Amino acid sequence: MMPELGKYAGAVLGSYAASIALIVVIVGWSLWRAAKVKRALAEVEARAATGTGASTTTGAGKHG
Amino acid sequence: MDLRVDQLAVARGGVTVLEGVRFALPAGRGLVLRGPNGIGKTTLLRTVAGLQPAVAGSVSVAPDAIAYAAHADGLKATLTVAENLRFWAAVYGTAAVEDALGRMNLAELRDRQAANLSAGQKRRLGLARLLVTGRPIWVLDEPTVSLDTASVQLFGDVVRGHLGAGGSVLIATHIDLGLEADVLELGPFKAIGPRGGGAGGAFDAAFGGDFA
Amino acid sequence: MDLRVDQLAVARGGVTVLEGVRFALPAGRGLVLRGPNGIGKTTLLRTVAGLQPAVAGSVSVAPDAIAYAAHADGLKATLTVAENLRFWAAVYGTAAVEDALGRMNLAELRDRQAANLSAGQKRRLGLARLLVTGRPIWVLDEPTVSLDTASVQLFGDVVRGHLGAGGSVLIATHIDLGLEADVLELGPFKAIGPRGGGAGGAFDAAFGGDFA
Amino acid sequence: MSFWEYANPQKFMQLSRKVMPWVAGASVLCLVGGLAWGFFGTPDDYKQGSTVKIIYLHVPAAMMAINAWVMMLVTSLVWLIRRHHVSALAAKAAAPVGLVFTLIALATGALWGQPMWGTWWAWDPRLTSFLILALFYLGYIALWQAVDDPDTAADLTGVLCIVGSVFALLSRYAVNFWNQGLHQGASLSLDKEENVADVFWFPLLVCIAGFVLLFLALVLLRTRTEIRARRMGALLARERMG
Amino acid sequence: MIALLVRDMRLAMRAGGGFGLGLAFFLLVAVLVPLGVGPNSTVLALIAPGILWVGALLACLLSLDRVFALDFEDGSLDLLVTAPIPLEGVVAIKALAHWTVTGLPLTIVAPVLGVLLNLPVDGYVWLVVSLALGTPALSVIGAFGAALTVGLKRGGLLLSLLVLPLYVPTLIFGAEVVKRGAEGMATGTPLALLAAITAGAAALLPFASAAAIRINLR
Amino acid sequence: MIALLVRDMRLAMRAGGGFGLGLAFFLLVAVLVPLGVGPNSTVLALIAPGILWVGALLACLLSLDRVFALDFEDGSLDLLVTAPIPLEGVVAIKALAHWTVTGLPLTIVAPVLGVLLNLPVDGYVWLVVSLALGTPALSVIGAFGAALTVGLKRGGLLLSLLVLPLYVPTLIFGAEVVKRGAEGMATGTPLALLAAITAGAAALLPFASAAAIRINLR
Ligand code: HEM
Ligand SMILES: Nc1ncnc2c1ncn2[C@@H]1O[C@H](COP(=O)(O)OP(=O)(O)OP(=O)(O)O)[C@@H](O)[C@H]1O
Ligand SMILES: Nc1ncnc2c1ncn2[C@@H]1O[C@H](COP(=O)(O)OP(=O)(O)OP(=O)(O)O)[C@@H](O)[C@H]1O
Ligand SMILES: [Mg+2]
Ligand SMILES: [Mg+2]
Repeated sequence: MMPELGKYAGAVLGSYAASIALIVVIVGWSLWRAAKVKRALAEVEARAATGTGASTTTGAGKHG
Repeated sequence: MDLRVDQLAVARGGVTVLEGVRFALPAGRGLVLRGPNGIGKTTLLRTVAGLQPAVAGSVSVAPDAIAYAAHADGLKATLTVAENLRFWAAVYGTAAVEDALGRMNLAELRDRQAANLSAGQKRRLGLARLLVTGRPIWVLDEPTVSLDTASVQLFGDVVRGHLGAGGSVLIATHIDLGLEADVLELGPFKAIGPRGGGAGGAFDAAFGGDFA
Repeated sequence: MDLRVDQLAVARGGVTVLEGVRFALPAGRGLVLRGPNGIGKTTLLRTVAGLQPAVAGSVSVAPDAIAYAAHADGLKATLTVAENLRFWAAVYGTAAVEDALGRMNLAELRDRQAANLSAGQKRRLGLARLLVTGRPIWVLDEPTVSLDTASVQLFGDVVRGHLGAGGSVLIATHIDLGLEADVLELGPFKAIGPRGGGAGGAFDAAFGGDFA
Repeated sequence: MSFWEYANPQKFMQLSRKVMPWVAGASVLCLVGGLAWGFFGTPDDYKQGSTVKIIYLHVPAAMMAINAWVMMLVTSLVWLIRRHHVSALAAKAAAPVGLVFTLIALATGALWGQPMWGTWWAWDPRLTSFLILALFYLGYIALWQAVDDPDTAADLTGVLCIVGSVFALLSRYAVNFWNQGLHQGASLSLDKEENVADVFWFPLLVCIAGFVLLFLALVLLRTRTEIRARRMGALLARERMG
Repeated sequence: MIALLVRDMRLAMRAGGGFGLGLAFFLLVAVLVPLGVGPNSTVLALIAPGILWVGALLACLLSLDRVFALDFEDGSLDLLVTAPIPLEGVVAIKALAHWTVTGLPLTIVAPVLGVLLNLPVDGYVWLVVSLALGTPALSVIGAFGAALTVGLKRGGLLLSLLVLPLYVPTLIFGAEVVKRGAEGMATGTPLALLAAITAGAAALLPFASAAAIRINLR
Repeated sequence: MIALLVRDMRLAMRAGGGFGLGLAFFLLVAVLVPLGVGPNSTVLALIAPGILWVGALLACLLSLDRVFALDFEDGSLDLLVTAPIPLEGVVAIKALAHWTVTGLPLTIVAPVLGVLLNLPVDGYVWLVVSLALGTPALSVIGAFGAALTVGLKRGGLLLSLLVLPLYVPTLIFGAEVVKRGAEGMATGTPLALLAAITAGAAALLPFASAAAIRINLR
């Protein structure tokens, strides 16, 4: 199954490993931030809708 | 806990600006310094706070008793209000941050970066620092600059609270704070220089006399 | 030469702080803006001076009519008093340096470096800049900070002179300058936001509504 | 019904919600299929041996690194001219993706260079200009991060992107002038004669499609996030205002 | 406008920020590199053109954050924007002032540093010519970077990061002129390209810089 | 004291002035030098140790004026002097904070830049070791220079001029370690001297710096 890579195995496998790792990082980070921001926004929208405003919140530093 | 200033002469830029200043500030009392722009209030306060040496005379005060607040607030623009205060609280080894925020009406702004405050809000934060020092003698240079009437009132209350708790305060200001404090006019202490009969400085002692 | 502000909304840090502000300032008149710290005086004045765009409403004024003086004086510490003023005189193409020095009581300090001025002297120099602009409408943000009573008086005279010569002046201040000027309280114009029935900004036009 | 309608955040959110899963699915298919085909299903090159398999990562990543910058240039222009918020946010969303592609190209290139040229790094023009491109990406991202006000940030980064593009082109030219280099010339052209052999060519095409789709999916996802963050920032500011 | 030029130059003299700092830094690089690299004169001669140009470039970069930041901090920039001179003019003048206190003195002292680095005799003329032609571009591009970052909290870092890649073409052509000159080869092409970059940057970038300042101030 | 360290590092992060600036500048030098000098890898390998050390040194130098100047300008330094912590401690902590945001990251990324400059394989370990041992000295000496010039009008220029000669021994021994290491020679002597400089500077200079600050403030 595994192809014979010969003396270049290190370079080839290294390339695939490095690239896949970088792709996983950017995809994972994007998904994580998407989920985080979506949740935080839902919270803020809910609060805005029920009209509990400034006085109850100290969580101003949360976004971003 | 007294602050006692005797025959003090102070200089800025090598020029003696005030001389013969004397006053005593016992615990629980306030003293307001008055005088026109440029008479030397800032110079005097810096000397009292130990930031510059006196030309003549003496300042006697217990070590580590003075908290000094200058024209500049020493705020870090990128730290939040609470972080700025927490730093000073840690330096002075106190834990009065929440109390200070509450008393200077900064609780709502606690997570705002100092850069995003209005001029008056910055000044309130600068003054809140005094409360976290836990020091008995406050030396304040025009503390109410940029403050609105309500904030001046607020600050007046804070100072009264401090006096009531046995602290004392030395203030240079151009406006009326509504405090029951003694007033010292600095006009009469304006330096007249050795030629006019006033005190000379170290310079005169070493270099004085006629050079033919 | 009139300044006319209509239904103006101004924002700082992306938040609308004042809205629906309207006033007119005819030649020869003064208008004092009042309001507590943080209401948005500085923001309003910057908008009027053209330094930031309005969220809504309009500021109508002849081009190049406004001279703006902010919290910061724009002084160069290493230039002398006279050099600082001469620079601005050259920029505005006027030659009123001597006159300005005289009227702001700076003649004696003319060759002193700005770094060596006291707080109040610096402020006087900052205000002297207004006199060399030759502009008819002055927009001033807390001009009397750090000034002693005599200097406040002096400045009041200068403003009265400017009004008498057909100029006009818009001032945000917490203290009383002794001018016969109209007063505009900014409290009622505090922004309530679109939810409270106030005006939205460009943001609401683009991002308002529901996101699935 | 104009194209610009999708520049409205709400419209964009609705559309992107429907489109995104399909794009993401297709990109996974193409990437996994193309890379597997390339890795397991192609022979070694007579000259380069098994290292030729690196081409399936290196070339698509290098292409997309450049294309991402071009896309940012276009969206920045749209923002500066027509002031559509989505456009600016899409540029912001694309930059880190472009940077990652640049890093992939650099890393695979370095790993490839060791067996082929006997060195990890050589100051070859193409390599050098990629390093400079990475610096452009870093600067662009850092500028977005440094500015608090979102509209100001969008304006400033837009200006930077335009000026930067001009200088990036100039640098490319200058670097060529400076050193002739070791790197392969372009071998992917429409002229089939010059292309690599078909065995390498077809899986490579699938991989390129995979990278393009991955880029699109990531930009859609990240733009949605940016729009949400922007709305949340405004709501919070309003709360604070009372 | 002339008043602005005079003021900026006077400030630079008094504060030592421009004039001295740039020169000192340039000298510093020229002294440190032989100390670090070792005294081998063939190696030094080889790298002299490049090091001198890199030194000049760093010296420019260093003094950049003063172009607008000081005026921003003390409020002068607000006042300048509302003054009756076009902001594009202000930017151009400030870039000119920056060049006069940085690029120009650098160009003048460069031959002296060439001696320190064993630059071949034929290189001196080309060193001066290339710096004279190239450093104005450094100032103009730098002013653009400074305009982008004025008032930003990460000013210092960002500025280097933004400006560095923009400097690459100038550096390459500049160093190439000196290298070719030192080896007695023709320098026409890189010199023409250097001049073209300077001319193009000086003509167009002030508009971008003025736009950036307006955006930053609001 | 810990509060001060935390604050200084937080400020450096938020303001990007420290962390990023140093690294960006170091990277910048490593990219620019080959662009100026030319792509010849033998020449680059020869000069790599020297250039890397000079780059590290310049990156340190660059961020020095922030050590005390920012605190001086906004009045914090006055307040720190009147606070109940010894000024010597403040100085030492500030040097430590400077090293943590400048010297330490520099040391960590140095090998990557070594690749760009074709540093011979044997040199990498010695590059990291010499930087780890030597950069603390750069921070402590730099803090002394910053203390001498705080509040002076020509601060920036003076600082470079004062600090540069003080840096010379560190630079020479540091670069020597890497050069010998890269050529497979013994590195004991320069390494010991480097360590001695760091230890001596860290033990004694804070006292001199604190005295300088007291003098400058009055
Ligand atoms: C860090 C090092 C490298 C970088 C940054 C780099 C960058 C690039 C770029 C920008 C392309 C053009 C992609 C396109 O637009 O079509 C490319 C293509 C290519 N590179 Fe590299 N490269 C590097 C090292 C290498 C090495 C060491 C090799 C092999 C010896 C190599 C082999 C190729 C091949 C075969 C192509 C396809 C040629 C083409 O179709 O254009 N690269 N590389
Ligand atoms: N280098 C110098 N040479 C001569 N006089 C100087 C020098 N530096 C400052 N001065 C003067 O010293 C005096 C004292 O200044 P100081 O700041 O103490 O005044 P102040 O009473 O605090 O004034 P203000 O109310 O305006 O703050 C001022 O008149 C100032 O002009
Ligand atoms: N980034 C930000 N986000 C939210 N609010 C902000 C931001 N930056 C500033 N503000 C607020 O904007 C308001 C307007 O400030 P401004 O400086 O205009 O007040 P001001 O009326 O001039 O006050 P002062 O009398 O204290 O000078 C303040 O309440 C300030 O806290
Ligand atoms: Mg004073
Ligand atoms: Mg204000």
